[in-house]
This record gives sequence, C-alpha cells and structure tokens, in this order.
Amino acid sequence: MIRTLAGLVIVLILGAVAAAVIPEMQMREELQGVGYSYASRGMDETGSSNLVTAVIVAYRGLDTLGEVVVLFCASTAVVLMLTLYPIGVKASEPSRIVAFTAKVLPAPIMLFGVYFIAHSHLSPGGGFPGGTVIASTFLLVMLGSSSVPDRNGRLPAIESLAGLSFGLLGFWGIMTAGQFLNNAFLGTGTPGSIISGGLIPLISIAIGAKVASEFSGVFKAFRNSGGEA
Amino acid sequence: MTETLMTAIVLTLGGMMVAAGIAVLFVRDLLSAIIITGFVSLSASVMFLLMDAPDVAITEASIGAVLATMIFLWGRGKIGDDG
Amino acid sequence: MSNTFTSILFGLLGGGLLLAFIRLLKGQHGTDRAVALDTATLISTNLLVFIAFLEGRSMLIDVAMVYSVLSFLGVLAIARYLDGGLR
Amino acid sequence: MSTAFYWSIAGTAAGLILVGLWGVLTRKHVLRIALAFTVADTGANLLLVWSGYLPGRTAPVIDGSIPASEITSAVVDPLPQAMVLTSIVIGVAVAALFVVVGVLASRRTGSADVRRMKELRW
Repeated sequence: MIRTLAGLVIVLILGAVAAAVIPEMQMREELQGVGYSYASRGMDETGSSNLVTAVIVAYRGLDTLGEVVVLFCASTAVVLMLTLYPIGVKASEPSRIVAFTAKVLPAPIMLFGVYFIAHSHLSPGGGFPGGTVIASTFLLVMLGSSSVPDRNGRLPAIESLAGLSFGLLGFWGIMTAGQFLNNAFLGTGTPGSIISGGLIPLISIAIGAKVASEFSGVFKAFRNSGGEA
Repeated sequence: MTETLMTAIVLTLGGMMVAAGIAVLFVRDLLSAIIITGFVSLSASVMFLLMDAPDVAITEASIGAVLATMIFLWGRGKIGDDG
Repeated sequence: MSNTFTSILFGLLGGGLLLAFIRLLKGQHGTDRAVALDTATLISTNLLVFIAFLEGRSMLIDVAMVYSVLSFLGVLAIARYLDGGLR
Repeated sequence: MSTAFYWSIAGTAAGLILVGLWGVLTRKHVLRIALAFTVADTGANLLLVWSGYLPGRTAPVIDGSIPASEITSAVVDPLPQAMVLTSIVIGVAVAALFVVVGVLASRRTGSADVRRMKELRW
C-alpha cells in the first residue's frame, strides 16, 4: 500500500512536470535546421526516395553501426546466459492447423521481408523492419515443429558476415571518396528506379541480415536451452 | 471534414491505449496482460501511421505483434503466474 | 457524398474497435482476450487502409499488408501457447 | 482543428509513459514489470515521433505525388522517425534481456517476486 501510494505521488509529480514542459514545444509550421537540410538535399545527394532510409543509412550511418553493435551485445548476452544456465524445454506436438500454416506461410512472409529490404530506398521499409519480418518467419517455423534442427554455426556465421560487410562497405567509402560510409561514389542513379541510391541497398541488405540472424538466434536459444525438463 | 475524422480516430485510439496500459497493471492473469500489451503496441502502430511515419509503423507492427509477444509468452511459461 | 461515405465508414470502424476493446478488457479467460485481439487487429487493418485512402497515397497500403499477415502470426503464437506447447 | 489532433497525441504518449513508470515502481511480478517497461517504451517512441510531426504534411517518401521542387514544404521531419526506428528494435532486444534475467533470477530464488531477489540488490 505504501509502495502504491509512493509510486502514485512520484508519478503525479512527474506528470505535473510533463504537463508544464510538453506545451512549451510549440507546433512548428516549417522544417528547421537539420531536418530542413535533409529534406531539401537528401534526394539529390543520396539518390534515395525514402528520406528516412537516407538518414538511417547514409547521413547517420555511423550511429546505425553503433546501434547494430548494441543489438549484438544484447542478443549475445541472452544466448550466453541461456547457454551457461540452461533452463530446459518441453515442446508438445503442434496441432494440425499450426503445422499446416507453418508449412505454407513462411515463404510469402519471407518474400515480404525481402521486399522491404530490397525496396528500402523506394518505399516504406528498410533493413530493420525487413529483418524483423524475416525473423518472425523463422519463429513461425519453430512454432510448427516440436524440435528445432540444430545446425550449429550457420546463424552466427551470417551474423558476423553481415556486421563485417557493413564495416567493409564503410571503409570502401574511405578508400574511394575519403569519407566513411560515403554512398555517392557508386553513382546515385535516377531516384525511383530499383538500381539507385548508391550504397544504400547494399547496406540495407547487411542490416537486414544482421537483425534477422540476431533475433532468430535469440529464439533458437529460447527453444534449445538444454538441461533437464 | 477529414481533420475532424482524424481527430476522432486519435481520441478513440489514445483513450483505448491509456486504458489498456492501466489494465496491463491491474488485470489478474499474466497471459491477459501480455495480450493487452500486444493491443497497446498494435494501436501505437496505427498512431504512427496517422503521424505520417510508415517506416516506424511497419517496424512497430512486426515487433509488437510477434517478437515481443513471443518473448513474454516464453517467460510466462518458465515462471508462471504466482507472485 | 464523399463526406457521408467517410463518416459512415469511420463510425463502423470505430464502433467495432470499441466493442472489441470492451471484450478485451472484460474477457474472463485468456481465450476470450485472444479472440478479441484478433478482431481488433482485423478492424485496425481496415482502419489503416482507410487512413491511406484519406491521405491519398497508395504507398501507405504496405503497412496494412504487413500488419494483417503479422497480426495473424501473433495470434497463432498465442493460440499455440494456449494449446499447451512451448513450456 | 488540427491542434486538437496534435495535442491529443502528446497526451496519449505522456499518459503511456506515466502509466508504465507507475507499473515499474509498484508491481511485484518480474514479467509484469517488464510489460510496464514495454508500455513506457511505446509511449517514449510516440513522443519522439510526435516531436517531428508537422500538421497537414505527408510522409517523407518522395514519389510521383510530391513535386520535386516543393519537398521542404510537403514532408514531415525525417530525423525523429529514423531515430525511433532504431529505438524500437533496441527496445525489444532490451526486453528480451530483461525477461531472461528475470527468469533466471526467479528460478534461483524460487519466486517471481522482485522483493525476494536479494542477490540483485545493490
């Protein structure tokens, strides 16, 4: 009871602070500063129709590299803890509906993910959503089976290959254009066509493979954490 | 006209989201709390689309509908409802 | 004409969403809530298409497509859990 | 009219953050705390995207429906959306870590109650 009341008091104080602070952020009518610069020059400089992908991959590519490292640390910690302290699993046989769905549906959903990654510079989507959609495909396969085939080493190999290729593509920019993750040296192409945007589709593929393999590795560790029952 | 409709949609969705957020804390069954969290994150996806952020809406839909739900379901299977 | 059309459409969608939400809050058992979540995601998919129609950009329909497929997958995961697997 | 639209989104986001914070402070079950954390995370993402929203504009994806000369007066701010996109993915990875630590700690203490997890105190 004391805890509930104390928590309520703290939350009410913070709510008063929020009610005082948030109205100070007045409604803007025009783009300002960095946002204006990205919107006005983004399509010409990067060749990407999707400005959000241009910001993630090209302008703030270094931040995205750091973010991928954070994701790697989190998933490695999950897998490591489940390997060191095994919990044990017992999965039952799936019902017929689930088993049938797990046979039919993975291919179309995987196609969705590949579409989001490949069209990251043209339409909404990109490496992160595409990667999570592909990871949910693997999850569907795991739901439809009582045991997961344990092919060691393939998932971590894809993961490290994707991370490595992200870094190498960045260094390619240093070699040719003197700038980390410069994406204009490949030629930006015509915005709106599938071969455009310079380095953006390649890096999107790397990010998508990285995210997909990491989440699949987490779910595989959930499913295969050994130990007794 | 369109703006009136959009405002009505946002008010409905926002009220439902906050009510569902409170229900997550007070509902007795943990499985129900997980399902209601899924509802919060799916409505957040609609709200992201209303704010003209389709990329964020796609990400939130795929994460909130499948991955987060699955992680919490796994955790509940290991711990149970007690406490 | 167009205004009446959109108003009626929104009334139907919002009313359905509210009913599903009431069942989501009141439902006695987990299965009730799972079915309510399925209904709510189905109606919200229509709401997403409706928003894309109001904005007048066909590009936004991508969101509705992936939403419909993945919400089915999430409900399938909950159903598999209720079935007794994955412990 | 669009001001009501604008401020109701901010109200929803702030409400979700406060509700999630309250849950983190007062609940006892580990997974309940993780769920409240996820709710607060969703609210924070909503608030970030809201800060880059400009009323009456459209999504920052340029296709035939936007004339190339009027981009800066037609699209919303792309920067907060890019930040939130990475934040969501990080959020679910952190939630997975949260759940795994909670499960392991509760198996060690034999209870899901956070008040009994004395080993995690500092």
